[in-house]
Amino acid sequence: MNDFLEFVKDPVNGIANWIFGLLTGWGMAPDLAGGLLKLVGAGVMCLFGLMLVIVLIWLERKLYARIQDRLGPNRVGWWGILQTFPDMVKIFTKEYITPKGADIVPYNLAPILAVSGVLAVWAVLPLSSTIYGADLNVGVLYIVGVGAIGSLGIILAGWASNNKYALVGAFRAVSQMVSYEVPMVLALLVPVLLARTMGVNSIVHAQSVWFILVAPLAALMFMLTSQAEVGRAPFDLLEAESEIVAGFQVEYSGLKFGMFFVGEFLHAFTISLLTATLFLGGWRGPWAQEWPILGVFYLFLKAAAVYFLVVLMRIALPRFRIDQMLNFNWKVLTPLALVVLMVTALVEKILFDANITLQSAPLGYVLVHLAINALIFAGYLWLALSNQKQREIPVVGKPRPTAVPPKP
Amino acid sequence: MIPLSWYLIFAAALFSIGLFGVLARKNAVAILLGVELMLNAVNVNLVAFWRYRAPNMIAGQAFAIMIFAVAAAEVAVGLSLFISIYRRRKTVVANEIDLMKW
Amino acid sequence: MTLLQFVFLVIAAVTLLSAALVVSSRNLVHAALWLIVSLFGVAVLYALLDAGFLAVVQVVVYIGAIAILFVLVVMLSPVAPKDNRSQVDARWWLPGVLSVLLFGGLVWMLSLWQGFTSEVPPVADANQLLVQLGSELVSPNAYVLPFELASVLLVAAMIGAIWVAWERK
Amino acid sequence: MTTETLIWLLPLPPLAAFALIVLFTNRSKALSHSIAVAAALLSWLGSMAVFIQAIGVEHLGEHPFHSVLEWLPVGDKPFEIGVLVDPLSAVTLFFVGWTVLMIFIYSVGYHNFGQPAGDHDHPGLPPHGATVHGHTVPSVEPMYSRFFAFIALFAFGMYTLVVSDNLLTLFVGWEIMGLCSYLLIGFWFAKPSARAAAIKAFMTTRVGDVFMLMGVAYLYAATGTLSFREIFFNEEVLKHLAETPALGGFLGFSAAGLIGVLLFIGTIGKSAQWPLHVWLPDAMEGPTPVSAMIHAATMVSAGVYMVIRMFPLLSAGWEEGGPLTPAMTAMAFIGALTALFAATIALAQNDIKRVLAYSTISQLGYMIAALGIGAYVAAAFHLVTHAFFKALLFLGSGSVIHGVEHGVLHTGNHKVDPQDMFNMGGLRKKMPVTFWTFLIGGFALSGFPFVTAGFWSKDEILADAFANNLPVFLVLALSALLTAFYTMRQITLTFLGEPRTKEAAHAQETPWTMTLPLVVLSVFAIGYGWVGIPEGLTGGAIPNWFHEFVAGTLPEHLPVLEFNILPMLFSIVIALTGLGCGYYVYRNVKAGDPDPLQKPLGMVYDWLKNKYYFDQLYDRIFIQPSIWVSEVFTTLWVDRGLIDGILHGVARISYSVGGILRNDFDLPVINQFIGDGSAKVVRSAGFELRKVQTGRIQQYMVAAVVFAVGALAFFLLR
Repeated sequence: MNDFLEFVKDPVNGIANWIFGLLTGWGMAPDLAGGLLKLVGAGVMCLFGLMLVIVLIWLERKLYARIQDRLGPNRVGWWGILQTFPDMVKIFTKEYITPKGADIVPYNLAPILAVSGVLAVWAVLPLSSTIYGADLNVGVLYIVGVGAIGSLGIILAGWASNNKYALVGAFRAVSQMVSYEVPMVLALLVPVLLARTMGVNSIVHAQSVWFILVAPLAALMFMLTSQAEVGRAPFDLLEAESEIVAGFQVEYSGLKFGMFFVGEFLHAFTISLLTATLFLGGWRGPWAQEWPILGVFYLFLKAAAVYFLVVLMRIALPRFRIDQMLNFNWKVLTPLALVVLMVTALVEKILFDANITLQSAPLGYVLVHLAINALIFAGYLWLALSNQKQREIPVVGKPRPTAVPPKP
Repeated sequence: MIPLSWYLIFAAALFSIGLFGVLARKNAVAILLGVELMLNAVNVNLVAFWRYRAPNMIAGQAFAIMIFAVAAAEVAVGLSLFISIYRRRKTVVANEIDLMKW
Repeated sequence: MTLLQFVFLVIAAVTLLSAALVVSSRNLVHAALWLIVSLFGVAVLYALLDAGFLAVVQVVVYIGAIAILFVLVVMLSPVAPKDNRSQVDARWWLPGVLSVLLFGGLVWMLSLWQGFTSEVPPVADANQLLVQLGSELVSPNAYVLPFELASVLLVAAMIGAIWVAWERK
Repeated sequence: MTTETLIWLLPLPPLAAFALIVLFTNRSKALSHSIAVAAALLSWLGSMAVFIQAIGVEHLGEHPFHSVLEWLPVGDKPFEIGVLVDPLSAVTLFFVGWTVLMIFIYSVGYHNFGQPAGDHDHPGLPPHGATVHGHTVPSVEPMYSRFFAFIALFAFGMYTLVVSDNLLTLFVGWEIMGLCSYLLIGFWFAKPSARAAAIKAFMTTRVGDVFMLMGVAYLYAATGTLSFREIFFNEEVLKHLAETPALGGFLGFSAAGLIGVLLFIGTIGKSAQWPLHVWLPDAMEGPTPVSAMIHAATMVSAGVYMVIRMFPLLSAGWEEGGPLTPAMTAMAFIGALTALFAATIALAQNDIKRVLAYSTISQLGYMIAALGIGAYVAAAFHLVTHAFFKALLFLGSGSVIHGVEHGVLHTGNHKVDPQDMFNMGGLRKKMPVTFWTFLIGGFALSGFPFVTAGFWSKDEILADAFANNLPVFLVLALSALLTAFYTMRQITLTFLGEPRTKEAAHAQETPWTMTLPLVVLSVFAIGYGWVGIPEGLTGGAIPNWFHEFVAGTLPEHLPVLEFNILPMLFSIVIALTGLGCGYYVYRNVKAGDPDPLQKPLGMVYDWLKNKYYFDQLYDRIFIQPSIWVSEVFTTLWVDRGLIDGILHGVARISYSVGGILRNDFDLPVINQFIGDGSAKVVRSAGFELRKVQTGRIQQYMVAAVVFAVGALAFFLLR
């Protein structure tokens, strides 16, 4: 009974231990067995992530529809929950088209990179106090690093397709992703600073109070910039259908296109997970320490909440123009992120010297940080509004009626 | 376990390959790629020496980080130079950029 | 042969092979892509050497910034020729011989050193190493000056790069 | 903040004001004078605070406020500079603070702040007036800000001088003031006369300063220190100085005597004593606040202040009642002579400011003479009272001139000199405030009995002279009589009777910025005397505070003089007589009348009018010969004849030698063989070698690597 309770508390590690015991019992060397187990674990994790996408797609379509006053998928399964499966079957059976003049290896490598770059993030995400891939002590930096692989995939896709639209999409992708990486890293440094560690699990452990209360600005900026990293609306310039057809993925078909699709959805959910982990206390919750399986539940609950916001943003906001996108990054986010980081570091140091920490005096600590954040934001708004100039929009030609037949 | 010699031989090989690239490639960008390989070889050496000979002194890693910075600076300046050169002379082939001859 | 040695050999082989492709491939974009593979191999080697931070920084800086910059320049600008002409000099054998000579000389010279085959000493705590690196990089007694100089260098290089590549109308 | 810190800070606000005005606020007149006046106010506040602190300390002389800093390492010990406030500096600070502040405020009105810019005003010329609605009104000074910058620097110099604890920083302040007086006298530099006056003042004082610097250097060489405390409070040093013969007995002076005389020459220059007095009357070319600042309150006082400060050194070896030291003799002689001599000249001057200028010289002579006969406290007392009433008189005269200029602008007749007293008269009714304050100042100057400050200080000098040195007493008494006479002459001509010109009839009272300082200063011109009433007169009912306080400066306290009613009666009689005569003689001067004195004095009047022809004398003795030496002797004979001749000879010889060398050696050997030959060799070598330089970077690199591999191989295979 007791064993059963232990198993229920932490089924994942329970199964892993059971298999480990089974393998070593068959006479396998312990480290080989451990390595094998890790490989299997990674496989399961990837599979889980990919499966998750099925739900995510349904969820997003449903949300989309409801917000646009439609019903959305409602035929296959309960509330259309199985709608994704026929879609999958359809996409599996599509023809693979490889354009002439494409660079074969990068062309085929690109979708793989796009998905694997996202999945690599999962390696350091602690799903619960005991369930995680690797407790890397440079976890946050690792997340930033593998983000580069994803953008590499997009660039390769754009270039290798030998298509002008795709290339333009790739250029946009690079300028957007490389630019937004700067404020994203700066925003990520804030929780690192507060927790005094780069290990993701340690950051979760340090959040006796959710960091979104201590560093709301950093959380906000992380959410915005990671949206840009994903390349979803309002930052979907790299695939902007109305301008460059589908951007970098224009020449892909069938499952290759599906992989980009999966990568995007998974990425969106992954950043929700990351936001939840770094700013919303991760798997922390009542009894999560004793019942690790509860932690998984809490984490996904929080991530779902964030994901809802992300989807809402995608639905509600129109696309940026490219100059607006770059201006927003370099003239708004980056300076703000720098200020937030420096001020947070300063305040943290002062509070630390005054012996006010998250552990010793949580209320005062949080209030001081909140006030500072509010102050920065207010100051920034004031600056931005006072410097705002009415820019004159140059009139290039006379406005032309769109639906008037030409005069004879 | 892995002896230090493996790393050193690996670094020497990487360095030599990079050197070949620097000396033999026509395109200036490719030369820069070779330079990157050489810098990486040096970095591997630094880190290997740090780990095997003086793990308690952090100098090896610190130098490696400096080299990262230098490499980034070098690539940025180098590539912008090539772009600028291309604009004026319509080539970045190293052997054709020989204004500085007699 | 232990697992680690096996891993090392595989990674080293991949790295060297892709490095060779970097210097020999005719398509510059491919060369840049092979460079990424090679750099990734080096990052794995860093991880094997217990320098996890450097490994990640290698990925962030080299692959995330430098290599992407290469790829971008090669794709974007007309500096890379679009045809498949040979990308090495006609007299490529001379550098080749020189490189081989240099490699041989280096290995020989190193083999004369008694520390050539030294084994890896145990290290207490990898976490502690990271903390030590972090504190020494900003400690006035250690590397804060080089560190700051490096940042100044980066800024100067960035401004210089923008200035040089600026297209003046 | 400790008092010492405050003292360190005292000179700084004016300096800051100078810097600010010069660097930033030159364009804004209001800002400039605000900064300057604020700085003067700050320094005034500080001075008053220090003064109040100082009078609260018992035996301030033994325990002054003193603070030193190590400044320059000199030899084996650092040279220290510092600040010192002892009783003498305290009373000096008191009057400097007040007069400087008053003059700053006065300057605002004097330079017509608030008036429109002039029609034809030109920087470097006094403003000519502006036309508003057809009326001519005074116009604002075009270089207004510049004036305040200079005058602030000037105040900085004076404060530095007063608070410094050693001769060197004192000398620094002294020289800053010298520079500022040059700048300010020549403030209207487009006027040739102002230019000449500035140069004259600068050159003349320079003569004195050089001697003073020699004295300072000698003192430092002899004692190894310039600090006042270290020299004066050290019996041995003074004794040693008094007994050592100077320069190995040359001239028969002791070291103290020679140093004293040299320093005193500095004072002669700065305080315009005979024979270096010539610059001061000419210095009236500057704006009137400058005249008040330089020639009454601060700069000429600085000279007297310095000799009072150096009195222990000057009197080293002198016993009370004993024979005077050489320096004291010189001071007594020159002081008395100057007092009388300047007073006589003042009799025959018509320019209102010039009379005051000679009066200043005369009064300074009083102080010097008093010091010469050992009347230390009396000299200091007269210094303070004189500063107040002379500043008052100068500012008053400026106010009068301003008023008459108003009349000149009104009538438009610019031929009328607004400074000539014979063009005035009857201003009493037009300018009541100016009249009453001027009257107070004038009475203080002439020593009107009992109520004025001048009476008490002058009386103290006369009493001292009466007791110690009868000839000096007689000379000083005579000059006191003359002083009273010319003062009354001035008042009568200016204010009393009827206006002698239309301009005087249209004179106007000046604005409050000018009259307020007059009122404030006249309070001191009366009241300040009461702190030094001889105890003998009141039977000790009122203590002679000033004597007790200032006498404490010296290590040995000078005894209070036995009260003697005789000299006091004498001075009362003299003052009243002089005033009465002055009024009687000048009461009925009509427009166009000559000076009533001209007839009875005859030749002498011309002498006086022309200042004993001193300027002409100096012209003959010094200026003409130097012009001759420079133009004829040096230029024509030595330069053109001798030196040029030698040079031409040398040139001819070198030319011919050069020709031989060139034709027979340089061209064939060096040029053709060595020069061209080596060039040919290098050229052909370079022609062959340049093929190596391909401009291809990879070839260079290959070469470098070949060399590196070769070196590696060399070291490995060796």
